[in-house]
Amino acid sequence: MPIKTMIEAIRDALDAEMQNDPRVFVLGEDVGVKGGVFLATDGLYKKYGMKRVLDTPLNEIGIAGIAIGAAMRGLRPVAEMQFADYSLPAFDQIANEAATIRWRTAGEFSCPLVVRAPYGAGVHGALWHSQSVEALYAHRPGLKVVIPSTAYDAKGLLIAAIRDPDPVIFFEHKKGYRLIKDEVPDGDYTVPIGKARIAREGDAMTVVSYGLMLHYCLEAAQAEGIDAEVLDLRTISPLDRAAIVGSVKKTGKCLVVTEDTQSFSITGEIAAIVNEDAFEYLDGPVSRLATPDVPGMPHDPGQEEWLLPNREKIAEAMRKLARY
Amino acid sequence: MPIKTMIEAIRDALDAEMQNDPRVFVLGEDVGVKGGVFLATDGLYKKYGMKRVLDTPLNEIGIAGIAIGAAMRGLRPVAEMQFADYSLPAFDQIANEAATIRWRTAGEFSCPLVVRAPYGAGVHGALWHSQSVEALYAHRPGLKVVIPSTAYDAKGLLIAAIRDPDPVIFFEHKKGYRLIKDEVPDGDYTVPIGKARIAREGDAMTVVSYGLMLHYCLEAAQAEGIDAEVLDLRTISPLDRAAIVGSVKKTGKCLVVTEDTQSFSITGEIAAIVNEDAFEYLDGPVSRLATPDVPGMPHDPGQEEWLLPNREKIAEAMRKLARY
Amino acid sequence: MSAENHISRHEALGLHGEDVHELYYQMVLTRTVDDRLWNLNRQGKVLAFASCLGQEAAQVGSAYALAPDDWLAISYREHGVVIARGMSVRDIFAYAYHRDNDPNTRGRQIPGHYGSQKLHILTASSPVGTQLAHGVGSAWASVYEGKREATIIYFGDGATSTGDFHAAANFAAVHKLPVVFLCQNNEWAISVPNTLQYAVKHLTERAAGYGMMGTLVDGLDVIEVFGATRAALARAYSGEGPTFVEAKCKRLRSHTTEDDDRRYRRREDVEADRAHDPLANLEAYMKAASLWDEGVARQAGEKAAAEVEDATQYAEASPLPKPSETLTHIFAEVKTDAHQNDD
Amino acid sequence: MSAENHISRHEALGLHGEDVHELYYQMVLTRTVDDRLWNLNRQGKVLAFASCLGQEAAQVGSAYALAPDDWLAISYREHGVVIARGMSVRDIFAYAYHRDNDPNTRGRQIPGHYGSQKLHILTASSPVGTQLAHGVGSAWASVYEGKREATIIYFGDGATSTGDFHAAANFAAVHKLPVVFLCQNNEWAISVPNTLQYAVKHLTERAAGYGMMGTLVDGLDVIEVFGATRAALARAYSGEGPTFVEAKCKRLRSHTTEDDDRRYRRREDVEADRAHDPLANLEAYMKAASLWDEGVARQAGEKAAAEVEDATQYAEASPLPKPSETLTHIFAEVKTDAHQNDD
Ligand SMILES: Cc1ncc(C[n+]2csc(CCOP(=O)(O)OP(=O)(O)O)c2C)c(N)n1
Ligand SMILES: Cc1ncc(C[n+]2csc(CCOP(=O)(O)OP(=O)(O)O)c2C)c(N)n1
Ligand SMILES: [Mg+2]
Ligand SMILES: [Mg+2]
Repeated sequence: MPIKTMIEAIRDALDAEMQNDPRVFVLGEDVGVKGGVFLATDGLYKKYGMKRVLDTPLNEIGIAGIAIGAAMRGLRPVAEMQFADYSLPAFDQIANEAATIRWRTAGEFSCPLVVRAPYGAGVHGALWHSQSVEALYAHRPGLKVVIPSTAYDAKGLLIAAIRDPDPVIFFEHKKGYRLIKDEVPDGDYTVPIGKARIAREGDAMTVVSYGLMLHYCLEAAQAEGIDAEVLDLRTISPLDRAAIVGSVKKTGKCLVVTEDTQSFSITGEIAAIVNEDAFEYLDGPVSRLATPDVPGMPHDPGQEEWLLPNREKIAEAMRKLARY
Repeated sequence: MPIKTMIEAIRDALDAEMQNDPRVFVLGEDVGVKGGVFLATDGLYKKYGMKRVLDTPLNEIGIAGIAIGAAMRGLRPVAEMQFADYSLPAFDQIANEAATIRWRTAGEFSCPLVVRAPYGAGVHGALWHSQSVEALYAHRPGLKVVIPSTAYDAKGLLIAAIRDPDPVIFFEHKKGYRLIKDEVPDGDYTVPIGKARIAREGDAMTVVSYGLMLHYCLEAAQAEGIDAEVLDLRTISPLDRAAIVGSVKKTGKCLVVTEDTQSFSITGEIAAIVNEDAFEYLDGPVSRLATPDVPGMPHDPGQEEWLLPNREKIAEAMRKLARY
Repeated sequence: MSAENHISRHEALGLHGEDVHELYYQMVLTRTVDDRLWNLNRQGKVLAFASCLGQEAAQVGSAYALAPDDWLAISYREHGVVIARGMSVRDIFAYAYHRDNDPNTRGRQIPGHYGSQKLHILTASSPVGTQLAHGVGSAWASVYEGKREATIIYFGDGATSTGDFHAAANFAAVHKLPVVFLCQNNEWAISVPNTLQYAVKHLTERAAGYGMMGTLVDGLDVIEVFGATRAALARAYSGEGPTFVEAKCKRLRSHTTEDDDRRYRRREDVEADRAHDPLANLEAYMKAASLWDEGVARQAGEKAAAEVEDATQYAEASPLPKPSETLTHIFAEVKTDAHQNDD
Repeated sequence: MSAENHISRHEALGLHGEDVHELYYQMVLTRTVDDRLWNLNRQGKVLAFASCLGQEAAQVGSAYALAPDDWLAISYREHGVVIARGMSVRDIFAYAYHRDNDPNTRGRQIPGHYGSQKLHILTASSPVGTQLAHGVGSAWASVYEGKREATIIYFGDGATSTGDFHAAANFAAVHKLPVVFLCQNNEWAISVPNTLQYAVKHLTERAAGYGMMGTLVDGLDVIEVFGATRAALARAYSGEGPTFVEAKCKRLRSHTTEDDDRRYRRREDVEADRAHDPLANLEAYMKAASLWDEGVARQAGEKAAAEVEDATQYAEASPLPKPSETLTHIFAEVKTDAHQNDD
C-alpha cells in the first residue's frame, strides 16, 4: 500500500468523493486556483472547475451560511476554514444553525455539511494560527467533531464525514499535514465516525489522546517502556464512551493528553465519564496534560515549545501516574 | 436592607457605576428608550442620555467590536447581548480579540469590557432564548466568566466586573430576573470575582452549582434533609479551585449541577479538578446532573420541563450519591 | 399613452380579477390568522408570537409572484408568506399550539418559524439574518444543479445590519445568483428606529454598493409588491442576478407578544400608522378598479373566519408531543453509508 | 486657471519641498525595512512576514496626514504606516526577531502586528477585519470624551467582505464618527482576485450605501493619497462623518513569506505590476517638480540602509523572552479595586 502524508490523504478523500458524488463541492478562501494555503485542495480546481472548487470572498459567516443553505437543498458542501482559529466568525452559523436544523424540524430538513479546518500549534504561527477549538464545537449537540491522527484515518474519516447526513466539523493538525505519513489505500473507504481506536495495547494505564499529540503519546510510551494502552479518540463528539470506559476498566488509570489549553477542554469530559462509569476501577486520579491556560500561543519558538505538551512532558506525566 | 429582585439589583449596579465613573457606558440592542427586553437598563436612558445608553444596529460583531475599541481607548463599556444565544455572532471578537489584548501586547493595552447577557431556560423560549453558553467563554483564557445566583451577588459582582481591568462575561438567568429576590444594600459594593461561596454548609457531599440551579440544589438538599454542602461558584472562570477542592476534601463526595447540556460542559472541568486535587478523599465518583445533549431547548413546556434539571432530579441525584 | 390610463395596474401586470380576489382573500386570511393568534396568546394558549399586521401586502404580494419550484428563506414573521405559499391554517395552528402533528417543528421552535420541504420553505430560525446566507446557498444549489429556480429571502430592516446580510448580498452579486432579497422595512428593529440603524434614506441605496439592482416599493400596495417581485424574479431566472426589493411598510403591533411598544412608541404615531393599512388599501384599489363586491368580501371574511375556527379546534384537539420525543432527530437515525461500510 | 498649472500638486496641498523629501525618505526607509525583513525570512531569522512592497505610497502618504493625537487601527501589513508614525526601526526589528525588548508584543504575535500607546496605534491582530470595529470604537471614544481626534482604519480589499467591515461602516455612518476608512486595494485577498470578491467596479461605490463619502485615489501616488486623507480628516474633525478612501495599489510580492504567488499569478502580470512602483512614481514627480537631488536621494538610501543595519544588529543582540514569561499579562497583575474592597 502506498505511504502518503496526511495532506495527501485528505486530498485523496476530497477527490474520491467529488468523483463519486456530483453533489459534493468545496468552498472557502483560496481553495481554488491556489489549492488552499496548505494545498489540501491542490489540483481539484483544475480537475473539477470553479463551480465545484469555489474561492469565496473573505467572510466565514458566508462560507458556513451559504454551505448550510446548499446542504439544506441537498448538496454536499465541504467548507474549508483557512485556520480553525478563523472559524470563530462562523460560530453562530455552525452552532446555532447547522447543529439545529435536523432537530428543529423533527427530521424534515437536514444539513449534510462538512467544515474542514487546520488546527494546532508548533509552527510558530502564534495566536491565530495555532488554536485547538474542538471543545467549542464538541459542546454543541447536533455537531460531530472529528480529528484524525493518521493519514489512513484522515482519508477514511473524511469520506465518512462527507457521506454523513449531518454536520461534521473536521480538524486536521497543520503540523501533522506533512509530518504524519502512513499506508493509505487507493480508492475510497470509510472509517466510522464515533469509534475510537486502540493505537497501542497495554495494561498499566490508559492514555487518551488524538491528533498530533497521539503520536507523542505513543513515542513517550515506547521510550519509557510503560505498558500504556493508547486510545486514539478520532471522534471527539460524540465520544466513544464505551472504548474509554472499557480501557480504563482494564488498566485502572487514565491520562488524557490534549494540545488545547487545559481548562474546560475536552479533558474534563473524559474525567467525568471515567468517574461516572469506571470509578471503582480507578487506581489513581484521572490525570491530564494540556497547554497551560494562555490566551494565545506565542510566536517565539522558545516560548511555544515551553508551553506545548511534548514527548518529555507526556513521559513525565505517565511516570507520575504509573507511580501512583 | 431592602429586598430586591435580581433585575433590580443589576439595574442598581449599572446605575451606581455610571454615576461613579463617567467612562462607563452601556450599549446594545434596545437598551435605550425601551430599557432592554428584560428592562435591565430601564430608566438609564432618561437619566444618562443617548451617549451613555446607546441603541446599536442589529449586529453583535459591532456591539462587541466597537466596545472593544472603546475599551482599548480607556472607556468602560458594558455591552448587552440581548440573549446569550445571540452572543455567538460576536464570538470571534470576544474570544479572539477581547481575550487576547492584554496578553498579546504584554500589558501595553487592556480591554476593560463587560459583556452582559441573559441566559438559561424555563421560559419556553426554545432554541435561541434558552441557552447556557458559559462553557464556550470559560474555555478561552483571558476572559472571566461570572454568573450570580443572588440579587446581592448580582449587584456586587457586576460592579466588580465593571471595575475589573479585564474582559468579563456576565450571564444573568432570565428566569431568575424576577424569581430571585434577596437583600441588596443601597449604594455601591463589590463581590470579588474568582471566589465561590458556600451557600449551605454540610458534610455528606459537596454540590457544586451556580445561577438558577443553585436554588434548586438548596431546595433539594433542604427537602431531602441531606447534609449537603452547596457551593455557589459565582465565577465560572477562573474557577475557585481551592473552594471546590476544600469542600470535597471535607465531604468526600461531589455532585455538579448545571442547566447546560451535559457533554463538554463545565461539569467536566470540575470532575477533572477534583480528581487532580482530591482523589484520595473521594468516597464516590464525581457525579453530575445536566440537561441531556439536545441541540436546542424545545418550546413545548412539557418537553422543556422533562429535559431540564429540577428539584426532584437533583434530589434523586443527591440520594444516589449519598447511597454510594 | 392615454389609453394606458384605462388599464388597471393589475391588468398591466397580466393579473386577472380573480387574481386580485385571491390576493384579497390571502390577505384577509393572513389577518384573521394573525388576529386570532394574537388573541390566543393573550389567553395563554399560544405562548409567543410575532404579528405581521400591516405587512400582509408585502408578504402576500411577493409570495404570489413565486413559481412553485422557487425556494423561500424566511424569518419569524412571515405568516402571510406561508399562507400565500399554501400552508394550511391547520398546520399553522397546530404549530402555534406546539402540537405533535405540526409538520414544521413539532413543539420545538417558538411559533412562526416555518419550514417545509413540500412548500420549498427552508426552515426558519430566530437568529436575525442567518437565513440570508441560507437563501443564497439555496440559489447556489439551484444554479449548481442547473435548475431554473429562484430563491426569495425575506428579512426585516434590522437584518440588513447583520454580517450575514453583508456576506449574502455580496456573494449573490459576485455570482449573479437568482435571488430576490425581499426586505420588509417596518421601520423598527424591536425598539430601534431606522434612524439609529442606518444613515441612508432608503435601504435600496445599499444595493448599488454590492453591484445589485435595487427596487423601492410601497409595501402597503399588494399589486406594486407583486409587480416588483415578478420583475426581480424575471431577472433572477434570466441570469441577471439578484435584486434588492425594499417594501416600506408599518408594523401595526408590538414587535411580538412579549414586547410592549408603549415603552418606545408614541400613541399618536401608532394611531397615525394605523391609517396605513394594506387591506384597506387593496379594498380602495378594488373599488376603483370595479373589482369590489360586497358579497365576495363578506364571503372572504366568513371563509377565513371558518378556516381559523376550524384550525383552532383542530389544534386544541391535537396531541402534544411526548416529552421523550425531544431526544429524537438529533442525528439521522438510519445508519449512514459510512457506518454501513465498516465494522 | 492657467496660473495653477505652475503650482505643483504638493504645493497646492500646502506641502513644502521638505515634506516631499520627508515622504520620500519614509518610503525609502519602508522599502529598505521591507526588503531586509523579507531577506531575513529567507535566511530563517524572521519567521513570517507580510511585505508592503508596492503599498508604500498609500501607507506613508496617508499616515503623514495624521495629527499626533489621531488614532490608528491597522492590519498586519502596515510597516510604512508605523514608520511614518515614528516607530523606530530598532523596535520594528526587535519585534520581527521576537525579542524581549520589543515594545509591541515581546515575542507573542507574528511580525507586523504593531501596537503602541505612545504612537496611538491600537494593537493589530491576524483575524481580518476585526480592527475595523475597534477603530470605530476608538472614534466613538474620542467623541465620547469630546476630543478632537480622528481614527484612521487601515485594511485591505479582502477585509471589505467581512461582517466586521459592515458593522463598522454602518455604525460610523449612523453616528457620523470621525473615521477615515483607508482601504488599500492591492487587488488580492491572498489568491482571490477582486473579481471574486465583489461585483462593483470600485469599492468606493460601497460607501454611498452606508451614507458615507467615498474617495478613490491612486494609491501609487503619495501626494494624492496625502491629499485625500487630509480632506477626509478635515471632514472627520468637523463632524461631517466618516470617509471611505480607496487607494488602488499593487501587491508586488506574494501575500506573505508563507505564500507562493506563482501558484495563482501569471509571471507576466507580476512583471507588468512591477512597473507600478510608488517610489519610482515619486521620483518622477520630484524630478518634474524640481525637487530631485541625487545627493539627497543617495543620502536617503544610505541613511535608511544604516538604520536598517543598525536595527538588525540591535535585534540580533537583543535577548529572547524567557519562556516562562509567556504566562504573564493574562490578567492585570495588580489587585483590582473590586478585590481590594473585599474579603
Ligand atoms: C442575532 C440576533 N440578535 C438579536 C436578536 C433579537 N431580536 C429578535 S428580532 C429583533 C429585531 C429584528 O428587526 P427586523 O430585522 O427589522 O425584523 P422585524 O422584527 O422588524 O420584522 C431582534 C433584535 C436576534 N433574534 N438575533
Ligand atoms: C477572519 C480571517 N479569515 C481568514 C484569514 C486568512 N487570511 C489572512 S490575510 C487574508 C487575505 C486578506 O486580504 P486583504 O484584506 O485584501 O488584505 P491584504 O493581505 O491583501 O493586505 C486571509 C484570507 C484571516 N487572517 N482572518
Ligand atoms: Mg423591522
Ligand atoms: Mg488585498
